[in-house]
Amino acid sequence: MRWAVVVFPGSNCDRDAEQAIRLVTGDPVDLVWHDADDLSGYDAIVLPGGFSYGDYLRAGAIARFSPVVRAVAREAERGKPVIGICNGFQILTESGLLPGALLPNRHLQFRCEMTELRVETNDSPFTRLYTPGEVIRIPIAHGEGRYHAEPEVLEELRRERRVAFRYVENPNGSVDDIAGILNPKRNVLGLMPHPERAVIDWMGSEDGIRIFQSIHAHVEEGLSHA
Amino acid sequence: MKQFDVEVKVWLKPSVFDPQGHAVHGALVSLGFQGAGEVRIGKFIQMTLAAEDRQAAERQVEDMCQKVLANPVMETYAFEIRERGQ
Amino acid sequence: MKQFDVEVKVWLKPSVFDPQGHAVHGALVSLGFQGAGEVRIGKFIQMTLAAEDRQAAERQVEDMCQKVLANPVMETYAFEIRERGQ
Amino acid sequence: MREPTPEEIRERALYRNLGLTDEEYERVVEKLGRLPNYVEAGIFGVLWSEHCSYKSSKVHLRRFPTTGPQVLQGPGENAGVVDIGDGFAVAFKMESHNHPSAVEPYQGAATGVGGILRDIFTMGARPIAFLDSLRFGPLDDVRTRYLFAQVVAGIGGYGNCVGIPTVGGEVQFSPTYRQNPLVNAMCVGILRADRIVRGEAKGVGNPVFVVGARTGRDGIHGATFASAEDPEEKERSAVQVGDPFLGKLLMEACLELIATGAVVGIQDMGAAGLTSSSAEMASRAGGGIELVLDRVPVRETGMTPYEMMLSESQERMLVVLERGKEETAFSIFRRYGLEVADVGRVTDDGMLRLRWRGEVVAEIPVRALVDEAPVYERPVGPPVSPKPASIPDPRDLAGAWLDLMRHPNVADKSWVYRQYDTMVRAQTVFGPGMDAALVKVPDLDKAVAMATDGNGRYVRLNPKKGGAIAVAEAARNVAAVGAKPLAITNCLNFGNPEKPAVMRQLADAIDGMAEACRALDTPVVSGNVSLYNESRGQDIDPTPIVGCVGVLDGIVRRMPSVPRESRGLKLVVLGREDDALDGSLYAELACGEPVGDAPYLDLAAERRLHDLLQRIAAERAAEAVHDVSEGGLAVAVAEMALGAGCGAVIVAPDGVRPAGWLFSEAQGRAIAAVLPDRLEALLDLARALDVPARVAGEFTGAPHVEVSFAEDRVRVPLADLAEAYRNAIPSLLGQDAVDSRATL
Ligand SMILES: Nc1ncnc2c1ncn2[C@@H]1O[C@H](COP(=O)(O)OP(=O)(O)O)[C@@H](O)[C@H]1O
Ligand SMILES: [Mg+2]
Repeated sequence: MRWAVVVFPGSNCDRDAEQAIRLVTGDPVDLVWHDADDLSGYDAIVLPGGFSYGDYLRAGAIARFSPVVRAVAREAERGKPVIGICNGFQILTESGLLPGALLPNRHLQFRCEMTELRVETNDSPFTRLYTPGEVIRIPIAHGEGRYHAEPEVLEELRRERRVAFRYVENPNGSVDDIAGILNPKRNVLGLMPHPERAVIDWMGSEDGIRIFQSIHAHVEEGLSHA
Repeated sequence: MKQFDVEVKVWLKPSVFDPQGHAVHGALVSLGFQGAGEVRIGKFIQMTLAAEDRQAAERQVEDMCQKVLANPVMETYAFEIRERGQ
Repeated sequence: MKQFDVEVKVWLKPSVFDPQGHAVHGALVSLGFQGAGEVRIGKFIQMTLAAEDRQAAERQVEDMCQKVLANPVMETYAFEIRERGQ
Repeated sequence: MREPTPEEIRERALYRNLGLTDEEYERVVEKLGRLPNYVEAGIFGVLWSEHCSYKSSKVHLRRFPTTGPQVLQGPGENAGVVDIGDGFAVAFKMESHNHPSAVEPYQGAATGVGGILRDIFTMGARPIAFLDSLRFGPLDDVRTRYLFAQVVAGIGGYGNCVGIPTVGGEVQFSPTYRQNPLVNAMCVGILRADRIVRGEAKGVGNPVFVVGARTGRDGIHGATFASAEDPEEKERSAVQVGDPFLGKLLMEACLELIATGAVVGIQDMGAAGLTSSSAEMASRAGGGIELVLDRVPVRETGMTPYEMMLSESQERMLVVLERGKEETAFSIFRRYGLEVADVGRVTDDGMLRLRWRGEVVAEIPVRALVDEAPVYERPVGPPVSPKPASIPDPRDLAGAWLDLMRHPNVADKSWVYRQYDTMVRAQTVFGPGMDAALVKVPDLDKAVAMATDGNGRYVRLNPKKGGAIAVAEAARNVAAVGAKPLAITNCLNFGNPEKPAVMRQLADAIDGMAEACRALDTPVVSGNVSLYNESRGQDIDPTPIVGCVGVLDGIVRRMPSVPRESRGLKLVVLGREDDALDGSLYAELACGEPVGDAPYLDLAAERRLHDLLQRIAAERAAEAVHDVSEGGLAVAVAEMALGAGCGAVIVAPDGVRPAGWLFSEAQGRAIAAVLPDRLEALLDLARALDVPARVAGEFTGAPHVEVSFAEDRVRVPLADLAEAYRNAIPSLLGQDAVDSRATL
């Protein structure tokens, strides 16, 4: 399989994601510039962390107009796994591929620290190698990570078990402790914490590995069935 | 083409918690401004715009707000347009 | 005590560079809003205020702007005050 | 508005407003052989300023050792470069942004970070880390809390956005910095040892480009034009605003361009913008440069040559390209959406020549501007000899211990660094919280270690020893994580150099630092001087800050400051056992002001300790090592115990004064936590390297830390230590009135 890591002007975890994927899966990874309008050659797409367009106005507000976001939407529609990490999650909500919005942290500060997450579902291409209820350690680094959605949307997320991860201790005021959510087809995941920063012992946690392994297993299975 | 001065205000919907407003309210009260009630903080955007006429300008600004300047999931907006030299 | 609705606009002094406005301008133009000129982004603050009378309210808001709402090193401000129910 | 004529400048002494003294002005006239016009006088004014010319410190800086087999580039370039083996090198430098941060703390700190970042990537190095060294007044003051919160937010605001982790630094609080906070930022980058790029305008006829942000009127000194009646003056602001987004694009584009080999020379437009970048680049190449100012992209209308030359608008670079490679550069800059303008040529006539509207508006020999800038041997006052002090014992040892733990200099700094992205780039092995930071070199089993240190109290009490301690402590922190200290950068923050007493502090501190650099084999490869840190005639305590960089070969050899599994580990004191309280924080708290000499220092013993610490790491002879610094052994042990979440018992040697043994800040010491079955190995190493080592105690399961003396015992619950240490800074900051402006 082949991965695309999309690079927006101001992305800064693009190479981190690339390194992590290579390390964990050994798969080929391309860094794809934001003006690309065709991602059909890729099996999985990563929107990495960073400050696209400086996060000016609102995080992700400008990036979502990049040509590549239309291409991402197309591949998502076709069922390919798309994961938005941190700024990538913000771009996914701004562009409507995921519901809700990410607002400035309740305490108004940027926060970078290790957090504990509860895996809420393993019914997704991203979480199949975790056990539901399992607590994992993945760091966060964001200033605008407070997930917000209207009550009907939240109700739907809960009903359809589309909350993928919850914070054990809420670091930013997210509604319902939400750290990551899935789209209705479960092939688009947005999450604020950074799994690419938890893939080797000296990083202090290796719990992010299984996200990339899960995607890899999911895609390879699909490819061998096809 | 006519020149317009545009002012856009964007603020959070009432249902969305505004921690900035909350913090500023606390600050004001602790500084002795006892009368300060709820504070909400939004954005104030100034822009110049060249457009055919007032109607075209309004249409464009409306469009900008919908697409870029505000996020309807959590925000509302209002704007004023003034023609230059009038 | 009377109740007032206060709206404060705070913006960067003209000589101060506004990277945010600059980036938003670029985005607007690339989205096809060719007529958009300089964009400046400031703050818009809404507040309720209880004060003796209009004059007291004005004095207090002026004071708030100086102390908390604006940063006089880089910003200027303007405000409007409306009495409730009028 | 009309610019003054050359004659008016002379007759009305307008050059004084431009920063030139009467003598300096006469010297300009002599060098030019005529009267300078307004632009020329302005250019001399900024380039001959203390900030750009180092005219007061230069004669003293020459005493720093700057060479060694590891040094690939010493002082004089945008940053120093040191070999770390396997074909790689690190570029690093520290810079102050004290005055801008005092005026507008968020932007002052942010632009400081942006500026030092550009100094690193212009060397062709990819930035891998920031460190920040901060000084403020006590936090009981609302303005100080505002400055502190905003500076931290500004550092994070810039660093987080450009995607370089902030992995270390320090913050200290003392009344001496109340009116004059210090904000020193350090950046470290990595490059191939054979690919160093220099800031030289070489190759006659090569084109010169301005890249990045447009030039505005930001930061122009010229109080000259400012008439008080001018209504626009109110709307003017000297504050420069950073644009980290643009800074990030500029970094990526420049690194990409440098990799093509098209760049002849490149320099950031820092202080004095276009003026210093063009003159310094021409000077390094021994040639000249000609600029056509009409082609400089401007942000505002009606800008004059004077304004363009002196503007300090951020995020701009001056680039000299090899002729014929223009298209390569343009296509890279276009892709990043960056503006680029061809503004001139490299010449061979040794002149800085500016054209505007078809006329030559300035023509100055580059040598006169840079190489022949004034150098002052300012009067140096008599040496001060430290006064012996009598320092009282505390009534309650446990209480004194807790007071130190909650002193903001000692207390947990995570309130600060959790606002920094410490892990972006995914190479951070040790972030803040350890003795030194460790950042991995991508694709190699190697990491760069870095730490900053400096203590104004020590330098005030004994400038020479204090200066040496700054170097020793920074290098010790690097050695404590197992790395080999290689070289240092520094920022010399001092008061008014026109006062002989201040010059004495500067001269002596430099001597002390130089001596330590020699003893520890860590030459100075870059640095920065910030003078006139004074307010209402009151100078700050002399505060040299040292940033040390080292290398660790083999990630498995990394030595943490806190063990993972602590129960049963032995605690070994490495280095001299001391009970003198000279210069200690305890003494300052007990006496109300810094007293006595600076703490004990023996550079030869220090060197042996550093060697030992590296050996301990290499042979895994300990599970953790923590250096002893402010607050003494008591604080060091408590920090390890808190980090491990585990109590400890310690026995002091016979015959020591308890408060002295607990709180002495004697240098050259560390505590090791050792597995019982590795104890002999560790003691053997210490013996072999002639470092005193004593097994002083162990981690226990008990919920307290206990120290026993011959006739006394002190026991403090872990919970109390934790409360004092962890809540001190957050509780002082709280939800503050003016703080909340930081949130707007
Ligand atoms: N301003 C800061 N920025 C980043 N890290 C900091 C800052 N201040 C302190 N730290 C980190 O906190 C830890 C403790 O700092 P300090 O008390 O100065 O350590 P030491 O006494 O060992 O030199 C170090 O790891 C340091 O890097
Ligand atoms: Mg330190």
